[in-house]
Amino acid sequence: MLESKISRRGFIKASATTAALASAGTVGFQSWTSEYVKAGGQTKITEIPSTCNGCSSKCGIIGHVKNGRLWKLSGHPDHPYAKGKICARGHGYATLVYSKERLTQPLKRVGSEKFEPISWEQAYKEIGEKLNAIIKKHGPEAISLTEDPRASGKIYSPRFLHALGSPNYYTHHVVCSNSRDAGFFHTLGVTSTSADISSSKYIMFIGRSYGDAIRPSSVQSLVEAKENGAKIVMVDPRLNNTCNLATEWLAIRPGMDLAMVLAMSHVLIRENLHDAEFIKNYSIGFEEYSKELKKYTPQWAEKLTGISADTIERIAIDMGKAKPKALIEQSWRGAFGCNYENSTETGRAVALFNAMLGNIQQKGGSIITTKPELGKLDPVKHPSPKEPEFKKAGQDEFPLAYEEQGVATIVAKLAMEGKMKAAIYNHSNAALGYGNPKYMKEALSKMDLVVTIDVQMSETALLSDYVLPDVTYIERDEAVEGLSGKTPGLALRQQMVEKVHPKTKPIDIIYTELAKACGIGQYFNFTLDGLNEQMLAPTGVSYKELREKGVIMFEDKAIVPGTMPELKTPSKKVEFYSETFKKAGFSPVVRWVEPKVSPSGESFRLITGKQAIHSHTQTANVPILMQISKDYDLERIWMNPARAKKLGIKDGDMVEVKSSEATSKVRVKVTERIHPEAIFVPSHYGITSSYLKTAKGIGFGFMEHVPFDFEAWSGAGNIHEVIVTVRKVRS
Amino acid sequence: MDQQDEKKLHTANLFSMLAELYKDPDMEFWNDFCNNKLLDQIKEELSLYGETAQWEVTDIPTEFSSLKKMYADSLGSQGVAIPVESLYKQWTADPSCTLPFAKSKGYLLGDPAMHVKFILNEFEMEIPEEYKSTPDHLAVLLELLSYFILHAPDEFTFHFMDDHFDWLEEFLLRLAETNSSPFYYQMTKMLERLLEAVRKEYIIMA
Amino acid sequence: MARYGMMIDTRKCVGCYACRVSCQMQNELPVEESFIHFYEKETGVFPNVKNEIIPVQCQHCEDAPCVSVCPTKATYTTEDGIVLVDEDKCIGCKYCMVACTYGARTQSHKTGVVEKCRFCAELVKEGKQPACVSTCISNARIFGDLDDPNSDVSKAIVKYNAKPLRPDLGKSKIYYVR
Amino acid sequence: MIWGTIIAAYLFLAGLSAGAYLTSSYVARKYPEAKAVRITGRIISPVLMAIGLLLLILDAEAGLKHPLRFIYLFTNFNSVMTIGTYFISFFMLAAAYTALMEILKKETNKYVEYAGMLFAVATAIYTGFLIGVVAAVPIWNTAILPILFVVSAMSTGIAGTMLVASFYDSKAVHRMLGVKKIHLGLLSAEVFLIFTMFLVTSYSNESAAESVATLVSGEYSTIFWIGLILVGLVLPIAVESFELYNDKKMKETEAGIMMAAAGQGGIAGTLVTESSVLVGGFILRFLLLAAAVPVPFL
Repeated sequence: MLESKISRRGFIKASATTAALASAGTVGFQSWTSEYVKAGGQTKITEIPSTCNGCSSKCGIIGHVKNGRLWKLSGHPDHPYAKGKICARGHGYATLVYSKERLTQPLKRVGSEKFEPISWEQAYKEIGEKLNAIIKKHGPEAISLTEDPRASGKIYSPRFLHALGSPNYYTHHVVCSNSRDAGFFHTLGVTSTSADISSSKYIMFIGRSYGDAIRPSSVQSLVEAKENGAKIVMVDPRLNNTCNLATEWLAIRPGMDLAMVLAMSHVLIRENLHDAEFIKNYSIGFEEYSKELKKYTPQWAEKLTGISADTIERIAIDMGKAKPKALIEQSWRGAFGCNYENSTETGRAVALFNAMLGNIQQKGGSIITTKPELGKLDPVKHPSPKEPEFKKAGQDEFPLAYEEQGVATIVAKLAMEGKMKAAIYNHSNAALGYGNPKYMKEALSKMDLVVTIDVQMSETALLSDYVLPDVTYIERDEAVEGLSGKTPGLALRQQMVEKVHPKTKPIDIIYTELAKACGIGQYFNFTLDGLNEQMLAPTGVSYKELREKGVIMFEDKAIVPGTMPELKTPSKKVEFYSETFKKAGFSPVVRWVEPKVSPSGESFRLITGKQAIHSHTQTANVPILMQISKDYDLERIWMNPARAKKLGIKDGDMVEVKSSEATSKVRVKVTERIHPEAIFVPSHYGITSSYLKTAKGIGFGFMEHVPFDFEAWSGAGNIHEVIVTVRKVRS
Repeated sequence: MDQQDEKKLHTANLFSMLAELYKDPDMEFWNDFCNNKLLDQIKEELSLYGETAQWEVTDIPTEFSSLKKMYADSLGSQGVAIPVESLYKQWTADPSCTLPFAKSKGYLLGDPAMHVKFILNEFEMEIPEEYKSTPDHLAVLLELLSYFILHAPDEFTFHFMDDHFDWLEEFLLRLAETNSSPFYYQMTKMLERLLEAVRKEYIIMA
Repeated sequence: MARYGMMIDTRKCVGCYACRVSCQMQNELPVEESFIHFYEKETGVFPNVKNEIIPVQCQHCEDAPCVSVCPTKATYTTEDGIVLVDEDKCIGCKYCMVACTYGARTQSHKTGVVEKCRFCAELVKEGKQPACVSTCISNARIFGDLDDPNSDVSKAIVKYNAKPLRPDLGKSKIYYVR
Repeated sequence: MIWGTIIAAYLFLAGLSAGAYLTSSYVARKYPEAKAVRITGRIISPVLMAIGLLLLILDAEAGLKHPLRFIYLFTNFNSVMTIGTYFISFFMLAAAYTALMEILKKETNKYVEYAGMLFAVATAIYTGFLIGVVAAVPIWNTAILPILFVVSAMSTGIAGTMLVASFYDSKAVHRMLGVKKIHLGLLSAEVFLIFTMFLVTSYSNESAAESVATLVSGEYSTIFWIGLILVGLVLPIAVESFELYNDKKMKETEAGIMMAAAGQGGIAGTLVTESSVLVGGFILRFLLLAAAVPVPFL
């Protein structure tokens, strides 16, 4: 008789009746499949409203779920960004849920790019111990946390950090909109306005392209404006895809946007087309600014921008005449989110130009948005951790940077100096996207503890000591999200399917459990549902109702055009003259600032931008999206034919792009659509993590060429201050 | 006990031992594995199937750490070939599904997994939590097969073999890509041959 | 009987590829195969440049060369004017691909059958819009009955003076605003 | 290239097969003593057609997976391919019958042979019309193309038959001056047709001009000039002209007449010319498929 020496570890558990049931058998796969498919018609499909995570817009989506699996996605008709539509990314990103290239269990690094699976308990214990050891030795100011914020993260991440006693909470804005935010915040009291595009008559975009960084409603509003006969001017060194909808393209020299806005402001005053009434009632310091503007004539700007003085004059005058239904769109990264040394000042000049048009809070103008009033956790039952005793690192160096967002790359700089000892990265590929990857890698290696929370093995995760697997957005509930806009509203991300990988966890749970391991569990004595109930309390909307609808808009609380709110600037007015800037050591009025570097006759400025099918680098590994890049060679750099000819480069040739930081090989798209001084490279490629098999090896990473740097005003990444040379090489 | 039943016992035992090989190796497993204990037993049982199940392993790990590494490089979640059926088959046959990957290979919890879930439900069986997203993992499939050989009607067992092991060829192609040890490739090659031999016997029985 | 057609306003197309992706999903295509192809037409010299993005798919020609050359009658025109492929009849000879003016046909790697845009016939039957139309971010696509002068598509074609890509080459049923 | 090498080979083999059939019928009447040539033509004709058909089937992937679908090939009378399918079927039947009779050493029914000749011509024309009716590709869409294909079919047919036959009976091959003259005429006509077609189409159409440009000066110019014009046409024209000239000269001397009667010219010349004609015939079809530039629609 057979007697196995091997101890049986069989893990299938049979119930008492299994043997009996098994002896009767059941249906095989083929007949099961046909039954399954046939029955599919009658199977109940649950529709769960939620929000997309394909990009930072978080459009409303509806997940259709069948037999416990995700089945279909559609746009949420009520969501103000989606308006019932989903873009290519939104469809494609859902692939992530069932992807095999996900993080499935907590990992501990045991060598260079080598990891060992560990239990959550071990991960929590070790991370907690290390954090506490660092706090003991270096103080809580040596700990930082950075994220690309989502609804839950916005609440849990800073709370966790504050509970540890550290103020060092950062967001991705350092390579997004830090400059614009600083410029706007100190001028209008908000980091951004919202453009009332569809009602506007004259719209100028500076580097921003609705068609390349899509939010369905934005594109629709621009189409609407065009149908209504609005003038749409696109200021961009490259003819971006939105130019189809534009009436005019101004092919500006990269980095010179400030000169153009200053000259247009000059013309506005010269022609007496500024809104004197608005300026008188709602602003301070206009005199000083207008004095400064005197020297910025269109002729002066023509030399810098390459745009004729006539054109600048014509547009400024036309915009002045169309006011207040005329505006410069505020943009995000665009051309002045974090691009040049003069970007903060460009942001300020744009905000001020809009103010001069008197378009603030006007139909067809710039809207200071409103947000729903959300509740907070009960301070008695769930006391908040006390405010950290220290200032956020980077605040001394960059006092103008918007405090809530901070300057995330300061973490790397301080790590290099040995002052920052721990960094937690949540939903953030900082090592590839925030600063020069070589610099970031070295900086991360200098810290005692790096923890990454993500769904994929990103480049940052690869450099981390611990990698904690998040669930995807399809598999999690999140905190209630307040939608700000002309009409305030609420949106909710909800779990559509049970989590695929049992050992993944949503961040609310990760923080709650990690907090316990760190000895600060008392600050997380609530559940996500409990938090949401309390957040919703003042809105009059029940959690149940929000769960059913996914999106609720407060139409009755919509902004009434024409009423100017009290601004959150020190003077409570628009600040043409800023004491804050003066205190920080900068000119109190906007002045022309040269970009840091400029190309010679031989070299180029490397500029970047988005493509409609990708979102940063997070969608690069999605096969259905990356295939489009492959089919249309979208990873190529753009070069003007005049320059290409001189270099002996033809369309499709392989070239070497060389900067002070790196050398890359890539193919060229020779096109009239780009300024001769610039090379354009899309910012979605150059994935190096071998865990991301679809994405790896396609194109090059823009940031590899960007020297690690801070813009003096806002600390932003100066991502366009890059000079490269290009030469043809064999492929 | 008749001859056929005894052979079934051996075969079932063989599959359950093979199932062990596809699980993430732990210390307990290593104790059974080291000094060729497990492989010798498998070899012994394989003699039942004569030449069809002939088999050669060239690179038997002698250290627990090297076995662990081999597993991670070959079958682990970052290995060249994850032994999960859904990854090698079209995700779903349902034409109404409009997800971007509905007809693609390479995604978890596809129709094969749903079928295994269905079988587990029908038979009131349970598998460990960590296999929840992969009920069609080779280790689970082999254990189920082992169980069915002993407890289910032959026809059903035969169909189960037919339905859930037809992806091994593609799996082997992936395994062949490994730069690491050929150990798992050789094991799986043998498994494939063995399955074919067992399948043939079932055809005769039916 | 309706005579289905479409209008694509290229001036509104920003090349977001949403139509391609939703088409692939609706038609269960593998990622490498697509019924919608994008062409860029750049004209002028910097800085006076215009770039047109033109999505092209089967134009559902009334006198379709693919229908006449198909030796097996696998390609046929429905009563509603939609050109379809009966995949049970297609031998994959690719004569239709050779004959198509618009390069709108692709051969399935898996089955060898030649496929192309089907105006989402099954959705249209249910009174819905083809996937590319309903998904279009900028509403650049309008679909409907060309024979009905009151349909959105007919009205839009008149309003924008939309024209087929090559009216001289045959009666195709996708009209473009350029 | 939607239709590539396989279809080029199919078009080539179909023409070659038809040409070989016609050659053998001609030889049977004109040179009854040249049995080897007749038999060769009749045997290779169905064999080559069969290979061509196999290639066609191989290229039709969906049909290959579901062979029954090939029955539908006979259904659309608007399609040149359907009509061609009938032509080829009838031609195949006649050619196979003729070959069988030849093998069985039986008398061929002359009506069947006439039908075979008719469908051989039809098959050769069909290969031209198949791509000639494609309006989307202007270089194809001309009346000259079917004529060119027929001429090339005859010329490759002669070449193929002679080449194979020369292994069995090199004398007979040399004696058939009539065939040589026809062949020379066909080759010269081919050169004329190719350049006429290029001129006519490229003057009237931009896409066709682009096609012509890729052939004469672009991507395919090397293979066009060296492969098709030099090797496929000029070389055989030169060699055949030389042979015919020699022949004439020989007949003027006594020794020459004797030599010619003995057929001692050797087979080297035949091997070279006929092989190069075959190479040229295939290249012609390949190039025409490769250089297809569709009409612009943007």
